Amino acid sequence: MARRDVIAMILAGGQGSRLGALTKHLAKPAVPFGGRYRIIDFTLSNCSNSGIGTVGVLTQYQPLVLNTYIGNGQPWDLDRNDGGAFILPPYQKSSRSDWYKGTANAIHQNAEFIDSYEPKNLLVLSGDHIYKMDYAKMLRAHMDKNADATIAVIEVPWEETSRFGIMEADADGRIVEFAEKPAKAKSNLASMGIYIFSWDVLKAALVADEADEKSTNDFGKDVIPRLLSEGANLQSYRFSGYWKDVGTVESLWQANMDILDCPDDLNLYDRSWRIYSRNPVKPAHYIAKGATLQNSCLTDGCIVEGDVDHSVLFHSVVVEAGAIVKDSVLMPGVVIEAGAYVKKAIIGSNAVISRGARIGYSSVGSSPYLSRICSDDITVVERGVRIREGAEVPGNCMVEYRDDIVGDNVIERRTQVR
Amino acid sequence: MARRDVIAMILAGGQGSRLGALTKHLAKPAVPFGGRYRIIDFTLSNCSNSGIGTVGVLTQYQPLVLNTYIGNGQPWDLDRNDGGAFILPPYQKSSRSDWYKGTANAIHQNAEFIDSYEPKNLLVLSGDHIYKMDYAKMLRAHMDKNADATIAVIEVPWEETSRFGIMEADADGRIVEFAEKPAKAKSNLASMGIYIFSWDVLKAALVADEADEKSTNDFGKDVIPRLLSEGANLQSYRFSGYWKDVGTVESLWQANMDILDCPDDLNLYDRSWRIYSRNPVKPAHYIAKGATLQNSCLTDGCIVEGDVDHSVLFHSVVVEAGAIVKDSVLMPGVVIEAGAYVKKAIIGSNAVISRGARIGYSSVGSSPYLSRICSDDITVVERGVRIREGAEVPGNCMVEYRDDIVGDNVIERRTQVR
Amino acid sequence: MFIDAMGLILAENRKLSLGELTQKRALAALPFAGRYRLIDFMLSNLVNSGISSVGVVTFNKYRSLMDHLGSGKAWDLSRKDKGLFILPPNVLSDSLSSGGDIGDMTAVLDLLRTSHWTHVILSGANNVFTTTFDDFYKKHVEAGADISILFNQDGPETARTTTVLKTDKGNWVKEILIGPESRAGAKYSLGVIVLRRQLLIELLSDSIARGENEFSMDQIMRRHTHLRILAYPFEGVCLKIHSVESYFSATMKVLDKSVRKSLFWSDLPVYTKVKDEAPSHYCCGCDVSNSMISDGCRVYGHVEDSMIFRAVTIGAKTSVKSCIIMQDSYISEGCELENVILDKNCFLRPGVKLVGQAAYPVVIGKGAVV
Amino acid sequence: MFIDAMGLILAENRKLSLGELTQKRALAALPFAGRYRLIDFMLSNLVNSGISSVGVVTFNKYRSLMDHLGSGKAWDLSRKDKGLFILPPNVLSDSLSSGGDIGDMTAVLDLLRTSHWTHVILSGANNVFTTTFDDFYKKHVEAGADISILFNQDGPETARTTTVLKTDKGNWVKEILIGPESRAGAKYSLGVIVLRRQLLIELLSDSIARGENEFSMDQIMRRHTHLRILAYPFEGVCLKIHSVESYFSATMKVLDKSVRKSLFWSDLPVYTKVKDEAPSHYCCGCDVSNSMISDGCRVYGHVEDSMIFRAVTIGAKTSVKSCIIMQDSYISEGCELENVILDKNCFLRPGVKLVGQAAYPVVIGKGAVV
Repeated sequence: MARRDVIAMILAGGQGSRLGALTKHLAKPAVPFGGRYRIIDFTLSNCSNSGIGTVGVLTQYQPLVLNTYIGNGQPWDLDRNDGGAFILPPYQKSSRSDWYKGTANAIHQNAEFIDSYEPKNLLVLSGDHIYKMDYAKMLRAHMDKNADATIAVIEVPWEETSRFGIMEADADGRIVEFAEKPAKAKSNLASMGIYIFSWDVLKAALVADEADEKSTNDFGKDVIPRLLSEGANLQSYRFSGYWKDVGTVESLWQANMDILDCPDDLNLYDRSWRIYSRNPVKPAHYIAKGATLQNSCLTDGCIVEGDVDHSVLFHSVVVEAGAIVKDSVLMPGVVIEAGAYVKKAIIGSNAVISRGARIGYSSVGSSPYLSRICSDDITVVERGVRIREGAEVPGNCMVEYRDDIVGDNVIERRTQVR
Repeated sequence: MARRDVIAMILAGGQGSRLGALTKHLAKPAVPFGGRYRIIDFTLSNCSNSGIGTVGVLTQYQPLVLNTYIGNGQPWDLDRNDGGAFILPPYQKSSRSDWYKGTANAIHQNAEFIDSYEPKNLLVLSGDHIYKMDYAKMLRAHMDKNADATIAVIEVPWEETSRFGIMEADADGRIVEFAEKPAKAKSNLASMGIYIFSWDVLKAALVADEADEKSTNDFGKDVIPRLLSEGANLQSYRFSGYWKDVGTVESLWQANMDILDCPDDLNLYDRSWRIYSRNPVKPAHYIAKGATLQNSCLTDGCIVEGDVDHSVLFHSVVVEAGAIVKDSVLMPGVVIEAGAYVKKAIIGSNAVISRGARIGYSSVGSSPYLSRICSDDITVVERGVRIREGAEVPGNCMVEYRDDIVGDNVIERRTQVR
Repeated sequence: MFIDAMGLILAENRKLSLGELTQKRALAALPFAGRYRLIDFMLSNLVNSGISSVGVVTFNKYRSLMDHLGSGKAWDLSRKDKGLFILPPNVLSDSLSSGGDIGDMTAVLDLLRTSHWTHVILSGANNVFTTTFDDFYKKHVEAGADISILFNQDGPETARTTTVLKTDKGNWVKEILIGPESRAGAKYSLGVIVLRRQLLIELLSDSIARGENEFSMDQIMRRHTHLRILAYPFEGVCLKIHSVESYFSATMKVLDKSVRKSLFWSDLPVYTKVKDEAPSHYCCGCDVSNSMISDGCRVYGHVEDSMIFRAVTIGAKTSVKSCIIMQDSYISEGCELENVILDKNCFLRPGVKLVGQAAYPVVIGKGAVV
Repeated sequence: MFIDAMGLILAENRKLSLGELTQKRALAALPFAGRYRLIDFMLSNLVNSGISSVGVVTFNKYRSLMDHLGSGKAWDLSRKDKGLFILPPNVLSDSLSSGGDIGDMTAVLDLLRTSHWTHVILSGANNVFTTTFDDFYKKHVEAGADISILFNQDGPETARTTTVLKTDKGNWVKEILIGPESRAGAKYSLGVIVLRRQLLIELLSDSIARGENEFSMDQIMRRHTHLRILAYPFEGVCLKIHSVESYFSATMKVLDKSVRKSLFWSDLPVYTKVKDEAPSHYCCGCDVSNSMISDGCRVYGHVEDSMIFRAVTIGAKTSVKSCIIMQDSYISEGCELENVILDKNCFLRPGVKLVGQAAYPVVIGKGAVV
């Protein structure tokens, strides 16, 4: 792909508050996922594999981890001389300084950056979706149809249409109507939040959008309806395959479990479309005598002496002898001590579950950590806490460290997170 | 040097308002300097040549140019796997969001970033000095003396001491007194704004400094006096050689002219201590028949048909036949049209001086563009403006584009800047 | 627009010798136009066409190329799984013997077989021009040709190694002639072809099976007469380098405004290795006319109609006229040079006089002290 | 702390052969411990000591090394002017002949002469240990030795190629013995030395002048008896690889907790090339015990006391016991393997049975289909 055909901008600014403690210290796209990835790896790898060499990552909330993670872009082959990966936070201009408002405002504030690459088209992506997609094909469709904007759509079950932006398209795929989270949908084609705009068209639309005081400066709510009402050529691009927004605890857990089923349309072993990531160099994992492992994913540096069933283990996880881990996600460096029991949980990095503690032991039970963010009996433990010996945490808990945990019977103390 | 010995933080946040139009669109460290560099190249190259592999650049004002310029750090050999060059703007934390206040606050806000590299020492640098210095030697001195902080100092003329932070040191180099811009100095050793701190010591001092409501959170004004009053082991490190703060129009012009004298202690031809930079790939420059060149610097892509004397030409500058350029700095892409006359001027990128125009033709004259920022008959032209045919601009002018230039008899219009 | 192709550059050409200039370096590594090497132009053309995977085929002079190309970073070809592949001879496991030409071809075949691109753009490195292959590629695909080949009608002075294409009116190639006598209105191949990767694999395998040890697409195409070969005209400026004389005259042509413009001032950058030299310094008393001068030079003397590479010193009271002075050379005071090609890193003592003719320039080898 | 030294790694060792395992690859490129190659350990030791410039000396099997090392990025040695230098044989301009050993040495000399480091840390690549050279270097400088050499007292079983140091009480070397019979309390050289760059240049030049064609520091040190040679003890775990048997037993030792800890879980990372494999998948019905398994594997069967490299498939109802299975190998259903070394990219058909002995493991060469 020639350099000026398209550059990509990834919206990674959301606070991800529906992930609770998991996004307390990092932006949602930086949340670990699937054993050796972070969520944004999928979008970045899609860009790289699609031949897109310039990628801006728009972020303003807790960008530190994301910033150091993306670094020079090398793991995704995005360490380019003319282009590459850029973290784009808000900044002070000579006249004013603003944090990003809506998604469209974030792009607008970076118009000068985009202009400096003189792209014909702009690909706008979300940083918190799990999927594999060839954007080059979508761009080809966009150009073949001479579109002003092309929106990727996916069929969703009719009963879920009210959760999405729904497109109605004519026989040629041209979008004739758009409804954001409609009560009664006319179509079951949902926007995936993946847009290709002709940059000139978008730039003009953003200027108009900024001038509109009533606008919330959002692509789905404001910019797309505006273009549609102006009669712009908006095309839909049908995608079929695995695609998941991992914005909630439940969807994040479910997407991790999906990995264990090795779905054909999210094949991580396919060498022609690798999902890249940046990982510390650790030795091969070690499985001790007496350990059992069933239907689980492991990565480098793990040490397993206990029983692991239907779980995803990130690098450097330790499961001691006699510990039992089921239906869980253990992020990097988690230690499950001897005799502990962990079920249907997402355990944050470097957390320690002490001897004999039980996490998610039951779907009912009382706990000060019960949380509305958690559902379906999933329990979340914040990174870097040590759970007390013998502590019991039922399902649907969000175990978060507070400054005052004196006398707490679940959290013992904070561990060091690197 | 081992990775954890030291990491560097470059303070590049200043608005550089004393450079007027030159910093309207970019941060001061990104201002072009010396024919093929930007100001920050000297500090970045010093880091790289000193063996320092992790460099944070603290910036919040117009970081776009700086951000794309530094990119993956490759030109300075700072595209490292574990470390490298990072642009560090302010960001939103989960509880609060602040722009940087003083220099010390900028470091404080990035303590987590620094901690993630676990450095023993922190090198704090300024992004707007022109000099060549081996920080490894300074670090060695710092460690040999078991110092809490080491401050690089340089002898300045006694009559200029009131412009600097002045150190008084004992016979062993230990600092016994510090005075910020003293009316009557006890020493002529000025702080160069280059500090090595033991990171543990600095971290504690920053916490105390943040707690102090009266503090301006500045290294020179607050942190160093605090450490001194607490009896910390502060050492001075003597530097001798070329060193210039290019914070004003006059000093920037002078430093460019200094380059033409090829000073021994700022030898740009020394291959053992190269000053690196990122430059577009342009062909060799072309000197036409009939051109004259005297005591001048040229870089790639220039085309000279006229007369150039004692001037610094950046890449892709065009001097047409019959044009005369004297004692001037022409930034990238400047065009001096036939018959134009330019003297003692700094012309911003892509500006065009039309036929017959005269810039700096006289040290007296009236002009709406006369500016207090300019002195010593130096004239500055903002990047990307086209000066009218035959226009006359006397010395000490700052020719800046305003939105309303109808009827202006100096600026014709804006050109495109890439 | 979307070129589904990889590039393959033949860095050496045994039919062409530039004497001392190519004795220790591949033809593709020959310095040209102040700061480039010949291969920079073809590499940039490929990269500017959106191609991200390029193999460079060498025989035995690969050191100079490896030094220049490195990891391919300067051309943005330093990639994880694709990027730049330098294909030096296959030295077999326990012996240093053989290697040789069939070795070269098998390395090329390995690369071709493990690639996933549909097409290959195959080229030499001795023609200098700046373009993208978008239209060429598009026309090839649309016309349904087996092979398409770039040509122009600007013939070189000597005909020995020239490939001439005889075509019908639709530019379909009917005959391929090598070094013919009659050349009125001839279509000269620029040695750049596009074809399906699979077809190239077949043609190469066939050549290997026949025991051929040379990589000559001309020969291959002449044998396979059933192939539909399309000639595609190249309209821009193209400098052809096949001898010391043509190298010298091509360099002098670069000083011409229209040639400079066509090669360097289009929208397409010509990439090359960055050297981080300081700006060039024109000292008091220097006198320069109609010359191109690269970074890092110090000029005290007189330079006229010349091409000066990086980090060259031209001493005071020295006259350099119609010369090519390569990187890192030092010319002392009081020298007189005319029609000279000075290779890299030469040192001329004070007062040296060297005068050649335009058709027979004096060539001084790399590192010489005169 | 501040090590003013460059590294030099001898990637091949003609005295050591591991049969088929090193037939087409340099000893330094031998896969080890699941995801590494031998050279990774020494490279990481140098990099972790703060050294930013390393030359790797090869004779003729440089392809495998070049593929693995690339631009040196994985070890953060991809630098502009320094970084990683692979020194393949100097193939001379117009002939493929010779090159050979003296060629190697001249390439090394060129590198040494253009470097600016005061010292050189010179090493082989057949010993596996994790350390920094800070103390070793410091002691060398403080003691004012001409050469310092690392040793331990853990002797290899076979003595043929072993270098034994006879020292005085101050650890000053009095005699260097190669493969002696009597070895009680012997100090075995680990083949890692530090010396001034200038001294190395002198010693090498001297060897070349004598027409020697081998790079043997042992020999050189024995000749120059006036040199003050200091022996410095290495205290940590060191695995020595000099035969197929010792390679096999060293691998089995890695499964031991204390060895794993010493090699991999200190503060010092062991760097290697990143492959971007997916996580390993342990399927229902698998059964794994006392084994190390790398990324990208799919395990359906039984694995015991084994070392499994990246992207290996272990089929259902297959038993793998005390084996080394290298990258990309596929073991079908119902196989039985014991004491086997399977090189890269092998394919085992269903039901294959291969059984060796610990002292005589079965070795299946790269890419075999069994």
